Amino acid sequence: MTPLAATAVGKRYRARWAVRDCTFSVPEGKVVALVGPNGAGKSTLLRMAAGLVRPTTGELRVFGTPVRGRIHPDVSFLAQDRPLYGNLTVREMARLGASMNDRWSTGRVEEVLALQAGVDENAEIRTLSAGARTQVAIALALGRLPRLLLLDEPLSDLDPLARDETLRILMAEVADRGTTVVMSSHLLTDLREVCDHLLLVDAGRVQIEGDVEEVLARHRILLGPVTGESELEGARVSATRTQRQATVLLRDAGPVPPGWAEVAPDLESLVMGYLRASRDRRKR
Amino acid sequence: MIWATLRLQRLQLLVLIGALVVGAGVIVLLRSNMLDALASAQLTQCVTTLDECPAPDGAVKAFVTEWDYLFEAARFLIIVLPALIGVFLGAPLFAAELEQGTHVLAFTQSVSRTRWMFVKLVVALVPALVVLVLLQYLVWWWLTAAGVLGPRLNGPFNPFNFGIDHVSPAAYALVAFLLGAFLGAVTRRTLVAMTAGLTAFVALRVVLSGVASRWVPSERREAPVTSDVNLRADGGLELESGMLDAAGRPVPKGESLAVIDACKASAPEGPDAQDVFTACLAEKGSVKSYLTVIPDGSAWLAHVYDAALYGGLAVLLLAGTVWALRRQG
Amino acid sequence: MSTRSHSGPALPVHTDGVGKKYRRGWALRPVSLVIPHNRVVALVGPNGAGKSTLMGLVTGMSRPTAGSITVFGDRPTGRGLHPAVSYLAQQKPLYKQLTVAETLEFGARTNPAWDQRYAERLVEQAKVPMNAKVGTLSGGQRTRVALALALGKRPRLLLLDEPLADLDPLAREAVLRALLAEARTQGITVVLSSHVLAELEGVCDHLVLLHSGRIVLAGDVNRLSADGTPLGQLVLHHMRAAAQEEAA
Amino acid sequence: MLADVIEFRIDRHSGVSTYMQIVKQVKQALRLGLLAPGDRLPAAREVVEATAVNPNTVLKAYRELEREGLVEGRRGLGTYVTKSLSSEATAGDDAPLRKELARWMGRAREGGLDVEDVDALYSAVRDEHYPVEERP
Repeated sequence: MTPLAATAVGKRYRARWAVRDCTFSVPEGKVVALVGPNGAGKSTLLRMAAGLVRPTTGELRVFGTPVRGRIHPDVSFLAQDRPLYGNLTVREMARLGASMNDRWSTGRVEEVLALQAGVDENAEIRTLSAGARTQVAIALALGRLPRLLLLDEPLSDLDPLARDETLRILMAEVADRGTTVVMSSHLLTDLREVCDHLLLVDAGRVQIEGDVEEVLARHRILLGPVTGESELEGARVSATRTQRQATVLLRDAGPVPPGWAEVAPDLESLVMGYLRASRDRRKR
Repeated sequence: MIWATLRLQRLQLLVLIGALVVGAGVIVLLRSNMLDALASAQLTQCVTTLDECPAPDGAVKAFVTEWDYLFEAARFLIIVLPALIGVFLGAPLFAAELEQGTHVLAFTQSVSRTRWMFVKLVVALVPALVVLVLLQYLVWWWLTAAGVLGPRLNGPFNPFNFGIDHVSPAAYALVAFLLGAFLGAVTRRTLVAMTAGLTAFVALRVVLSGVASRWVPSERREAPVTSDVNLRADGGLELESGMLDAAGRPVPKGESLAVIDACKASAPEGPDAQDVFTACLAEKGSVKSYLTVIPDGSAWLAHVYDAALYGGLAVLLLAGTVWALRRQG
Repeated sequence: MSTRSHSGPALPVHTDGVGKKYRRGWALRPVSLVIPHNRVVALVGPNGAGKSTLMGLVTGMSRPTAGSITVFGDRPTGRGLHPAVSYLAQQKPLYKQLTVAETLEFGARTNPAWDQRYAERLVEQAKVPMNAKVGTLSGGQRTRVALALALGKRPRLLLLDEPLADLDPLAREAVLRALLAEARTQGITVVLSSHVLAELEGVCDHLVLLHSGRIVLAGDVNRLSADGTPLGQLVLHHMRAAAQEEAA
Repeated sequence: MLADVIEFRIDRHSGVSTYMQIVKQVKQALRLGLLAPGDRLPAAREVVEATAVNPNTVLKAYRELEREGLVEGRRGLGTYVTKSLSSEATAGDDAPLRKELARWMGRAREGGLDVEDVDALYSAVRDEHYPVEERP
């Protein structure tokens, strides 16, 4: 059963479309990187999948069930502003999670909290740093024993150690329980090792979707003289130029013309290429 | 879910319990002090009726001067409690969650939105209502002990007495609470919901005051103008009074005033002045005087209608709150 | 190096056993630290390591419990920022209802030394419209305006607390590039705190790594990673070691 | 413990995909005789704990190795090495070719060459003897 599938999903806020005609499906057991510039519609997509926002058009399905105004029992959602009750202690917050869920593993929450060095279970939530709040929120999300984990910018306010810790916890979750993870992030370097599926959105639309290795294999970065750019075959995604040299990101590139060097892109340079393209489109 | 809500409402619950303990203690103490004061001023028998009061001159007046403001304070407490429940329990109930975004946390757990909402409403409202009703009972118990020396003298239809009796305070509290909750769910701002809720509730109370008694059947008391029976409301609610002509039709007010003036002017001075006056009235067509009144025994019915009116409003507000919360994302 | 700095102009930051203690304990243990001229300094460490405390001591917003600190030879006072220092807090506080031009005007009126043309140029470079309200700008644009405001007073030391935290990768790149260009051409020392180590690579040439109020690592980046270890890996390694040491 | 036979080191800056790095490191260990038939490769969960990489990537690398006939996945037990790539020429610290190379390195170091010099020399000579076009 596909953990998450969207068919022609759109969301309009007054005059502006936050998400438009998005169609994609997330394969089971994958770790999906949801990337795109600020305002691309990543959060809206995740909130729609969590049943918090109703699509204006189209439909989202979670494990085959259409999402209609409430979260699917097998889904956990980490919201970007990490909503927690400030006047509760971490321990009480965990108890609250247990009290609000039919299926809940106190053991799992304890286990995750124990792995997080910076979180004191007796501290009140409001005294915690932003990073520690995120860690508590992740522990609570895992307490629901989800089969699909939706994470909105899970790494953004974590320090490097906590980021490493958190990614380990998430990857262990994938290894142990086969959980599907969809996470939005701006930290492309951290996504590289953990994500095997890419969902790149811009201006509310899906730009590329697919297995990371396959997507990377379809793209090439070519470096060569500015004057020879017309010789390149393939779909040009974006290019940066100095006075003499051009660096071009191509999809489905043809043979490399003489005088050009070919580099295989990594996730970061690929995404950056697409983001640049979107920025240029918007300017025009 | 229940634990969660109880934990999140802990402060409010503690304040309610504190208010109950303090309020109850004060009232019990005041009542016993009052009984002592009545006894020492030989006023104990005057509580049921002032007509056969053995107390020395001025004792009643002294007692009333000393205790009146305390009675007023007690009535005031029961009158404003519903508004306080609305402002401090109802308004922040959803507004604070929406303001801080914690509703997202609740909406992404396995409890349904509707269940979450109802549990929150019930956990916040029921203890508040219990405290209100207990305090209301204690105040009633105290004021009843003062009898006609206290505010009971004015009868159950006095707006302040009416507001603290029977199911009315509970009905007002229900509406104030749901009004706050609804406005909170709509505006998503605690402060706005508190102030708007309070304003709307006060306006509602003013506009709806006395509406319920219109539906309670009234009775007409009549007496010939010549008899010396004095028509009295006797604690009931006086709706209308005036003169009737020989056919039993009410004499229009203006006409009746003119007749009274004319008869007063023509009546001679002397011991039979009253007889001459009434005879003059009868002669000029005002045969009987009448009084339309809702008897004080029907006050309970007025309270039931009042509660039904506010109950209907509460249902509407509840539906509105459900709608507003389902809309939130 | 240190001999030359003693004879040359006063160092941007020089601390002599400076420390800060709160009731809970040392937020920054007594430390001697030098930040040389014309460097882009990465200030890294986990949450609560003492980064903000150190910045607070440099700006004079908090007073040291022990030791002394000098900023360009002067002791920071509680009365205000050193005229040669600019500080940009993490939240990038700006008035949302002001336009960009009004924001710069605000800068001109609140700073004794103000280079209006320079500030305007920085805003123009960022392609931020002058008459737009700050509240309507994107995160990246807002950061550029905040940066223009910070640079408009022509500081010689610029302190930036997590300036990139809420930006998308493109905006991060643009902000860093602009920052670096100004630091190089204007001869400004920049102290940059960040959790994102990867992006500091190739940008910072000096590193200060804090952990639990202690300096774990400080110095020239080229010297610290002489064997070619990437900065991010180096920092993570030392952080992990410090965390393990603390746990043990 | 069998899992301690090999530990993967993921270089985040190499530009080589994670799964290729794992494949290469296993092969290298097989060549050098560090892994022998019957050894169990670490479970995906163990690799995740050590390196924080995606477990799917580890499994993908193992599948690739299985496809090449080097390892075998046994349901519920783990992945086991089935074939050795080591020969007398490569395995062990006292393999003759290795000894010869070690002597050469020693001389290079004495001669004042740094790592980059050695790498450049090595790859130049390697490409001479194993032309790029002929490699699989």
